[in-house]
Amino acid sequence: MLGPRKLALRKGEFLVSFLLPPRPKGSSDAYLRFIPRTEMDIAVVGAGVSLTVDGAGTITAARVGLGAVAARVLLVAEAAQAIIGSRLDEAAQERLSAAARAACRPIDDKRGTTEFRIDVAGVLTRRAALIALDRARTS
Amino acid sequence: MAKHHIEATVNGDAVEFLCETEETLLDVLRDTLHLTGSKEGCASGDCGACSVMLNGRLVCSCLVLGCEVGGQKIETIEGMATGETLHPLQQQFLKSAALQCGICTPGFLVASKALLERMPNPTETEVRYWLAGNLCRCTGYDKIVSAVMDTAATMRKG
Amino acid sequence: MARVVLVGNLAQLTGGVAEFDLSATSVKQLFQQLGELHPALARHLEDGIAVAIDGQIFQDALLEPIGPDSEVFLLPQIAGGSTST
Amino acid sequence: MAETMTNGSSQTYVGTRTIRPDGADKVTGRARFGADFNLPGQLIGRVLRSPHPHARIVSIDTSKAEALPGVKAVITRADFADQSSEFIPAGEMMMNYKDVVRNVMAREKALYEGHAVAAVAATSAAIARRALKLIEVKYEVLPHVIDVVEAMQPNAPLLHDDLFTVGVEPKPEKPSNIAKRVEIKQGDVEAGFKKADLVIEREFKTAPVHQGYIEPHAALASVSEDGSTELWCTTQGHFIVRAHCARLLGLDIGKVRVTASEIGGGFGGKTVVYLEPLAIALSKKAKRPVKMVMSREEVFKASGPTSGATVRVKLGATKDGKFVAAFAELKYQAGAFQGSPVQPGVMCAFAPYDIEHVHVIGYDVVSNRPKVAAYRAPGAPISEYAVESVVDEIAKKLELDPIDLRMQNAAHEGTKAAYGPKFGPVGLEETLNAIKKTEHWNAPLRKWQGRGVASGFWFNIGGETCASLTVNEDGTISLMAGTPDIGGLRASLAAVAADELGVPYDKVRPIIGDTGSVGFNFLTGGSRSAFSGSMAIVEAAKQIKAELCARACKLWEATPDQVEFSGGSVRPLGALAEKVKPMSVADFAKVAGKTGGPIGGVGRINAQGAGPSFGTHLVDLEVDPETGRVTVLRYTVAQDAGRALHPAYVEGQFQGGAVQGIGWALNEEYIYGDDGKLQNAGFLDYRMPVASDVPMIDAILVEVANPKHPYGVRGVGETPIVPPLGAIANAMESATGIRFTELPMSPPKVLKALKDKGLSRA
Repeated sequence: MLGPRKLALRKGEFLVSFLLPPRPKGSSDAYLRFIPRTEMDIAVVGAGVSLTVDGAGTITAARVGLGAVAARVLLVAEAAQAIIGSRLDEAAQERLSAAARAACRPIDDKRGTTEFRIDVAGVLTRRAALIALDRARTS
Repeated sequence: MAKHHIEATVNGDAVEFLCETEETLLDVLRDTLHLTGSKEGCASGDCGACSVMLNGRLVCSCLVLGCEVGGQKIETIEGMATGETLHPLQQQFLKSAALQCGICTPGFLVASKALLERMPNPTETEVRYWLAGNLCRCTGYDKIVSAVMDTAATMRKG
Repeated sequence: MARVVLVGNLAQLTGGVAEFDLSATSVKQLFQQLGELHPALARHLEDGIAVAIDGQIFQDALLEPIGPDSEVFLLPQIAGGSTST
Repeated sequence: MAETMTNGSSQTYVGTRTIRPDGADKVTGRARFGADFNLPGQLIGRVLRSPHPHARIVSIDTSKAEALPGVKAVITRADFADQSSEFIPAGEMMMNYKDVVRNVMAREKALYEGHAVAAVAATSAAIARRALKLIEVKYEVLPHVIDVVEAMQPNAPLLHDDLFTVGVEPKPEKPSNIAKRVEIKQGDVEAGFKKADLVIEREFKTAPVHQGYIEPHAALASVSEDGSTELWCTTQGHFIVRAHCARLLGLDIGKVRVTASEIGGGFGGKTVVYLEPLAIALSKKAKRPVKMVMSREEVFKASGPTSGATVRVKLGATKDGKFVAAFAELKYQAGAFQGSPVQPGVMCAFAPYDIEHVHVIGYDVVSNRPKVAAYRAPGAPISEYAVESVVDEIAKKLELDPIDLRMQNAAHEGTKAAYGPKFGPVGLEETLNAIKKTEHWNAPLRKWQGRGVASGFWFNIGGETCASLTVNEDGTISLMAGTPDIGGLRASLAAVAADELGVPYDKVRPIIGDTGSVGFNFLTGGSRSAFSGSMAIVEAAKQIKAELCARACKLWEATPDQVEFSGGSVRPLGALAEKVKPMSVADFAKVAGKTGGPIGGVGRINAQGAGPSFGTHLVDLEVDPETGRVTVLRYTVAQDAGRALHPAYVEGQFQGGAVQGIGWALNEEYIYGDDGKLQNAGFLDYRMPVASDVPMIDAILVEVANPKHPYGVRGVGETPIVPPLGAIANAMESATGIRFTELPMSPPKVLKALKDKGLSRA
């Protein structure tokens, strides 16, 4: 995906399959989206976090994706780096939020202001990470 | 361009029809097959007034093309009652005053029936989220949600 | 004499006079008497006016009786957009 | 003749939850709504709409469209004669046919995006769409203005160069977008404010919103060669549609027959004409039936939503909570033509309260938006939201219970309303008491949760009504009313007829007659149709009862004092009772022919005495401090129904109004771009509440009988949308400590306010 209504596919090509590699034990993920109602809306911001924890509960690997905050979905390596090696304590959460916010380049439109999207991206990334961590620890 | 010739099953009856490529299943049901119980409120899948079952799956018929349904099974509001007996949901909607103007009612009934087939004992929250794709502007949803819960209870008793 | 009060903009058509004591015994007579006193008002009384007689609002009702001690208000007509109950 | 009093008859169905007579059709898909009618040989009509919010129409060339095979008629402004400037009370508020003819089809200028510029009728929808693309319209684009305050500026783009503000002295010399200034005044507000220990003054802003009925406008017209016109359409008033169409197209009213389809919601939005005159004009030209249905986008862009507004409220109270003076200034968008609901907004603003000194000013302002139509208690939710917010603030500042404060100032029987006359018996205090007694009022709240209360008022109206009852050969009853049934009217009227005539409810078959079958009826609006319709039915039943008693006298060779109608039969009294047996309605039906012919009654009334309905709403909500998202947790409505003819449908009105109000308060709004175009003309981004957005709505029926109605009925349909905006804003204050003064309180606005106060860690 290159941008709104633009794909990398050339004429005559189409996507046949994609593979999700199996993840090690202690892995999980969470996705949250912000919509003004409870259903029937297009996401104003979407945040997905996938992570792996070791036996001690420390995050050993992470990926953070953000939707609706740029021309295309963002994979935010800085946000992932912000929590790898941590147990998602308050400070790590703050670093994560800040990195997610820093990556956002949203538009201002009928669904939300630029400022709102950036703020909510930070919030949802943190909340998704906490859910993912909880799931990973109990998986 | 020539029209497509399609054969399908609607409410148990074999039907065949011709349709243009861009015609939706809703257009076909209403304009060609004269089944006007499914309503068009938005034509964009946002209001649910055109809800029908396609091979046992709840869909907005405004988002399905007529030429997609060849060989498939479609159920609409017109097929919900059995003979002279209304479906328990239909009966309960009347008893509970779960409709005011009635334009959204066919969609709500089709969607509610799909819910109870999959989930005979839903919570209020589950009912509300299942029906979130159906807009009603008159009732505030209260009596609709109650009617679905009450019907579920009645049907569980058999 | 009935006490008659003009509410809102109607008083602009009477040079600011908003209260009258009139001997009218029906809405029709009331309109007639007001129209004679203030010709500028006459045209506006025909349509779009509601009459409250002793607290009860009447719309499009020329024949409604007015008592000797009635309190009458002339108001803009009220309508609405609603459902049916 | 000893006829029993109406209220003395043994009521068995009124006040019970009967099954609606039109119910089976509505749950099986049989009921025919606006778009469900078709005629052999019908054409499909489509409208070409202006892409510009404001443009002079230099020329329209339809020749290429007319030449397209399958196109049978094209109409433009040239097909409608101009109308003189003349205000007519029709439908809701006053209207001017000079504006109506321009709203259904643009003349000199297109005044909003979506304004109809031309229409075609063709043998298929696809051909009609292609034909629209072949119509060449040359526009001279003009600067536009949307916001009400901007439109009032002296240098704002001018919509009408012949619009001079009415209601100001001296009469202005220059035209402006301010159509009208209205005011009500009582006492001396300046002196009043001097007596106040606390004065709160605030400015509020509300966004324009749409009624959001699920059924789009639809019309099917068939005009024959001799000019006889038949029209099927979805409307709140088919007699009003007939009047408008006859006037706009120069037809005799008697030649136009309008049948109201089942109506899929109106809320005021279906009190005016859009497609109907176009369909008739196209059919007249094509000599074939023409069907037209709006798309949802067209409904949003080209039907009549309600005003966006700016409201300033100033309210003064003594330290013990007595309101002493009130001032408000209301600025309402009318849309492209004058006629916003600012007048009722002015009259309703302080109506719930007994205040000695009141001054309210209102401005009716045109701007480049579709002309507003009525929306449930038109004008009242906006002004009462602002007032209820200030009332809440006074309660907070004076540390008074908000219900006690309202109770202390509440209007009751004998209170002089802010708009002039004294109230008869009204139920505001009863609704406040009912709310205070709920478990809800004292339930605990957590952090970021808030509770709000607000009251609301609407006048309600009566009006011209005709309804008939016919006794059929087998004793069943045909009931014909002439106001479209939107929310259970037939159920209510059938119950009244059954009780009046003492026949079983299921033996009464109610229908809505077309304009040729029943006498004139004003539209369904103003919460009038059950109120007025039931009065007409009582009158029709009275005629039948009198007729049956007269026939009994003849059959029994008795005098009128020897018979009475009770319990569904004419009964012999005294000695006569030993000679003859009572005769039921069905007994008379059998001998109708032999005793004088068909039996029936027609109620033809101009119903007066509509009682105002007050309501009080209570809401709990929770704010997510990190995203600004608001969840409504719990909701209770108490409203005075006078007497509920059908309690379930009355509750339904309360619940539906509350949820519409929740939408208005939290998420619904017309969003315009800088280009003056509507950005959210669809249900995806015009965010009406869905089922999972709202809780159950507890409905408390308060019944303070309306003495002017035989059953004590008050209209109930409109008041329920008045209190929610204020109640939710007050709950938001309770949850966050922030007074929100702008609707909708959508997440971006809420989050920004929380951040500005340092209350959010987002």
